[in-house]
Amino acid sequence: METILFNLIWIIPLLTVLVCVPLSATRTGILKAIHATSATIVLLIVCFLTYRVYALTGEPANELAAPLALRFFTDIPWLSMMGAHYTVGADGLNILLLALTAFIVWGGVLVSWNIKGNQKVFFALIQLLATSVYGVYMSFDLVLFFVFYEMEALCMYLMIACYGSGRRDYGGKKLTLTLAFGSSMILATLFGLYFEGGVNSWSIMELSKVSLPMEFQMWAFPLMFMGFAVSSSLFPFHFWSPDGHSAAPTAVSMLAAGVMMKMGAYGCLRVAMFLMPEAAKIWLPYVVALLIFNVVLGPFIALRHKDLKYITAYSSISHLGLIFLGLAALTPVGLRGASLQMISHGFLTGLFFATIGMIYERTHTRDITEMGGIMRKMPFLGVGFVLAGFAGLGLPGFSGFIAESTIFIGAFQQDSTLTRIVTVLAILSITTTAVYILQTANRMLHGPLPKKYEGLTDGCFREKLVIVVLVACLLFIGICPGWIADMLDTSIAPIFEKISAATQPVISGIGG
Amino acid sequence: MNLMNCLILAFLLFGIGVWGLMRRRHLIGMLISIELMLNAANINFISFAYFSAHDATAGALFSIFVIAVTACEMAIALAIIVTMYRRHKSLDVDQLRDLHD
Amino acid sequence: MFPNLALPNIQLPEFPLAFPMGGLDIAFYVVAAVMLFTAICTVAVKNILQSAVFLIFSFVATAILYLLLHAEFIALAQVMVYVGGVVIFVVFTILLTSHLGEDAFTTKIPRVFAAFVLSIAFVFVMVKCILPVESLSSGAVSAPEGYSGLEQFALRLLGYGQDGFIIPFEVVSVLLLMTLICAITVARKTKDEVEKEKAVK
Amino acid sequence: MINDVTLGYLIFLCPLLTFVINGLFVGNRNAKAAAAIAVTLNGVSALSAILVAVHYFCSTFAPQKAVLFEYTFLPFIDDLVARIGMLVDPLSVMMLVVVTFISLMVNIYSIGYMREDRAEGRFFALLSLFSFSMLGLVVATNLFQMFIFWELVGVSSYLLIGFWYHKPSAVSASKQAFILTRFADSFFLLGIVLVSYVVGSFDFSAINSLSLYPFRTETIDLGLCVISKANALILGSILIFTGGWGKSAMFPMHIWLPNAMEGPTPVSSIIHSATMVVAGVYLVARLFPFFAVCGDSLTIIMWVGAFTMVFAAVIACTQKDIKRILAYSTLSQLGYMMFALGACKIGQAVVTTGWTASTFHIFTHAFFKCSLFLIAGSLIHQVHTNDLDAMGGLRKKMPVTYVCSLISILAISGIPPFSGFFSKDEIILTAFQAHHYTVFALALLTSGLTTFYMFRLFFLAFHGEPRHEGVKAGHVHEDLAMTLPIVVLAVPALLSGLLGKGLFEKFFTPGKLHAPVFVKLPEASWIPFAAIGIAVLALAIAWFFYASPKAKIQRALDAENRSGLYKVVYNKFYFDEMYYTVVRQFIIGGVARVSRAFNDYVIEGLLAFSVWFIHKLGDLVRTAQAGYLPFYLGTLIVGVLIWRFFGQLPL
Repeated sequence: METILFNLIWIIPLLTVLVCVPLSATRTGILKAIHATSATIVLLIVCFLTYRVYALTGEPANELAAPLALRFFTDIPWLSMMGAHYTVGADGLNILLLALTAFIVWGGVLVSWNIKGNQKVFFALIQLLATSVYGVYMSFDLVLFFVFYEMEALCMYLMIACYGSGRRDYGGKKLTLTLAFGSSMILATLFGLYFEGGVNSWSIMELSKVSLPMEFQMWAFPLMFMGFAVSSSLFPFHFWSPDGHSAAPTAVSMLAAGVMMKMGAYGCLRVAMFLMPEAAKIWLPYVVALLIFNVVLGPFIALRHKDLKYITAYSSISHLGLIFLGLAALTPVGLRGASLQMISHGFLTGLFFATIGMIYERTHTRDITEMGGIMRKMPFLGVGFVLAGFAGLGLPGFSGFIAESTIFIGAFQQDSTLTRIVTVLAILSITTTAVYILQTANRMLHGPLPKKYEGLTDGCFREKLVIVVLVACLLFIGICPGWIADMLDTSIAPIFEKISAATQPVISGIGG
Repeated sequence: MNLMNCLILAFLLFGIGVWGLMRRRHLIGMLISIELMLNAANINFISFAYFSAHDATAGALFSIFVIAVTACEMAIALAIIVTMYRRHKSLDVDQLRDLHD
Repeated sequence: MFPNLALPNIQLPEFPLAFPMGGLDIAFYVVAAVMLFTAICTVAVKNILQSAVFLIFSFVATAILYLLLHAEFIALAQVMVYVGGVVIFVVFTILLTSHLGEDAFTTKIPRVFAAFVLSIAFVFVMVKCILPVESLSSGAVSAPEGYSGLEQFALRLLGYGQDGFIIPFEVVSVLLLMTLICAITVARKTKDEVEKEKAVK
Repeated sequence: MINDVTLGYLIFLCPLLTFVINGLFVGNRNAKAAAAIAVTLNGVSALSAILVAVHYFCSTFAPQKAVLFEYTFLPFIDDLVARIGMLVDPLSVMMLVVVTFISLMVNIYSIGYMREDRAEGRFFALLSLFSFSMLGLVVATNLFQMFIFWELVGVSSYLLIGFWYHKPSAVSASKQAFILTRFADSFFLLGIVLVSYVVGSFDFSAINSLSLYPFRTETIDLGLCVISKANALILGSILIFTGGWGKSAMFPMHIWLPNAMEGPTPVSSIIHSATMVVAGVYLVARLFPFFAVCGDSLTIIMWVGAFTMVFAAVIACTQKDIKRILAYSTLSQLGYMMFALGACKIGQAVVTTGWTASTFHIFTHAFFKCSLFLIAGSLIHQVHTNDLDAMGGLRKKMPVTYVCSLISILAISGIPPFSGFFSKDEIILTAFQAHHYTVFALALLTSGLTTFYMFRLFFLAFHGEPRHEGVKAGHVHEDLAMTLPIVVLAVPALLSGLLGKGLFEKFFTPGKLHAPVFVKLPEASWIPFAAIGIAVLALAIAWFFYASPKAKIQRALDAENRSGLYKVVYNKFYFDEMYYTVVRQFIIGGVARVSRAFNDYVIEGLLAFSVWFIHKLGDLVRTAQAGYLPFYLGTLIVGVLIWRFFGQLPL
């Protein structure tokens, strides 16, 4: 029963699109009702399944899925001539990411209520995007994984190019082409994995049992890691994200920054580091050097920008840099911190882009120098933005603090020189984050109110609901992080076991 | 006079045709070069028919067909050339190439 | 003092071409020389009209070569179709489009040279490929007398047995008809052009 | 049912509940209900705190530590577990009482002060969040919990200082306060990460019972250098102190505190007395055994404190804004507390008298400083300006306030038997006994300066002729809700020194020190008399300049026609300007601009280059596909040739 529900997660959005096909594009009321209902249903299913995974923690999982402890495991032969299967399952890590996706998709559907253009196609694309993201997080077969991974970039391009604002053509192209560049690197290594693995299987579990030759790993790991890192905007492949986000409509920004950018980091952890742990140990201490840009310079760049979406995009870049810091630490705490940051940053940036979209809908500008004092006219949206900002600068009580401190502590356990330097810089750069977030909030929300904004209204019930739910998620993770840490720890344990079993000892115990 | 002589002659003729096709910029000039090359092919047909074929008549007949098809090709090509000239006032291959994009 | 340079023992291949022994051979070489010379002139001269004229000579020489090969009917067809039809056609077209001038078509020396080198290399390679084939230089004639006579042609072209060519023949005739129609359609002035010309006048 | 643990929960949860109820539900809809909830719940909290304190100090258990409750918050590895708990020892119990009591007083006061404000509900909510955060900080059982609440204190101060967000000056002051403390906090966090890595635990019990000996031989790679773990711990202690450095607004990170006066006066009052700024001192006091082991950092602490003490006192002598004078006086008093902690180091030995004196001063200072700010708020409420120019002659109009302020000012000046005398005297004594004679002299000097500027304020505000139209016309009255807390606070301002001295000397020791403590302290019974003498002298000077019949008030208040030195001091040594220069020119205009230029030109440039390159490559291939017949033919031939020579063409 639960397995069927689990598979429904990606089927329901697809069915919704099909149901809406015969409806006329002018009947937007019914269309939106159907889409909102379907998003809510998926959200409820995912929440229920997340609870089930939490409740099942520690119980024996399906033996077919060893070494991973997967729940709701489904394995059906699919493309038999190339050994690809339809393999899906859930462990603590991906069910939480699925929950994050469900929340963001739900919020995305609600915030794009008044989107201009063909609403029928827009909502259909959102559902397709949701399908692909769910699929990426669910699948444990590399072919399935890659199919969903590619589908997502395509939907993203259509949505940005057709419904975006500003330089939408440029932004959409930049985003899609850069992601396609990353995908090509991934595809090359996927084939390498298949043939080097030699078990006629694309399953992550099967491939993890094979020990891949070192020569292969040495070139394949950086290629695959960078390929995934492109979509998580690791320096020097971060350039697509500011332009892409600023051109995208609100819901797409939310999905892109909140969910899609995590897919890269998820792939790095789940595929690259899990399947090629030896190379990971050799390469990752050098990858850390790239983070100096992401984590240290990213906030400074955000400081110089005036466009809200650019600021948020650069803040995303710096926050995603922290994910990689956690991954590169190669310690259980660091990996857990990275996963926590994926989830936390998803909610946080979703909230950020949601409030920005709502404010933009009213002010018709995203330039913070033109705004001011709108806190008085829209206290609710203003508070939502400030809370998102506080979560972003790592205020205790919100999930950002939990994730960041876990990453810092985890990364400090790694005893390599470069990692230490970057960790120290990352800790010190929390000030810069505070500077740009406060500067933005102050310019936009505080101070005297310009005349032209006298007639602004506060958020309606629908918008308030989105903000409240996202803030509640942030607070929930921030105040009781223990359960989420448990879930993540159990699902990270096999990955870390594989890494620590790899030949070179990198980890030093704490306290010497 | 043997088959080898004829073949070498045909190759030389064909080579001259190739040279002309590459060096000409005039469309009609290029057509003329193509004619030369077809002619070389025809020589091959006849000489093989004469010297070594089992069915000599068939080889010779083929050259008749080649001549016929060549005539057709020339007719169409020249018609196109006339139209092109009328539209673009040019028969320069380089210029026409620039025109089409 | 100097190292002994061991010269490679090069064995020159036996030259397989028939030397001019009899009158037929002499005639062949003369015809070939004329044909090649006129062909080169066709390609090399600047004036396109001259080029067409040289083409006529080249075709005529080819026809003579056909005669040497006992293919009288084909030689006739060659002269009639090529010299009488195609080249005249070409000349007409040249005259129709004549006022373009010659300077417009001058090609740069490197291009001419590159084309020359490429074609030489091509011919060299092809010739080098067939030279070792000894059966090509036997000189024995296998064709029966009158193999390309009218009678033979008529029987084969219109025969619809196992070795009849009736179907290709009919196809070619249809092709000729289509060519006729196509040529007219393509070269015909469109309405717009007619109006344009009227407007110009 | 009602035991210490339940009371402990009550202390915590009442302010949190106030925040939640007022912030989410009552809010701005019903200001009276919000105020009632805030006062009631904070009253419950204060009452519980006092009950816990009485019970604790009256029991035989007293000077020991106890953990009332503790929850696992986030486990990392092994012993590295973040917990949320409630630690009870003399220091935290004292702070609980101070924080809840002051918070209650400020809440009551705010009923009157914020009566006309539109967002009263929000104010009460944030005020309670502030005291909740501070309570969480003082009862922290480990560094991680302390950091959590430390940050919450920072953010609630940000929200409160910028409470009037339509005022640009308030907004920028709140931003400055948050950013500067955040800057210090980043070092604090680094210190926490470093120390917890070396020690393997966040718990104060583990960190405070540390000895450096086991760490002498092991080394740690800090990226730029490899040092022994013992040195890493010393570095960590300095980094942790940096957090307190910023939070307690020590020089040169002091500038946010005077600027924070842009917030409503009750906020200033609570920041200066009980919540925000003492957190830094509290941090050092809490980790004192650790600092004592890492002896070198104590020296830094002492000098930072001593310098701030004198520096702020000098500036305070020239200011005209009544709240700024008080702000600089707070800085100066914090300097006292900080250097008292640092001055415990004598050579390699560490004594604990300074620790006792410092915590004692936190205690007494909280009452009289809170009272002083509330009085300032009352004055401002009457004359609608912060400026001393507009005050004067308020003695007769506000007699109760006058008496209370006299008590508080005598307390801060260190005149016996008022509370400040006892704590300050002990601090000065510590400096002398620890052979830090320079600091001792500075402390005496500052004591005189304190008396001078406080009485300057007192005389200019209350004595002389009224300089404000409203005061002249008699539109001045004393509000009950605002006067009541002042009167209530005057009692501890008067008595807390006398009564507290015994308590502190009996119970207040920082815990087991690993450093050698056996030192013979020199006798110095003359010091109190010297301090009193200096204070009285300063009082007389202040009286002569500002209150005597010959005093030229106008001349004293004139800021324009002054000597250069005075102007430098009046402009606070131009530190605000320096801060803005650094932030605007160096950070935003320099580093940020360079990073953006790097991104926009180098990275985007490389991207543009690769795009251009691929386009050109495309053009190249396109030429081959452009219907250029000779090229096709040539390529064909070349292909055949290549095939012939390198491939397997069967020819």
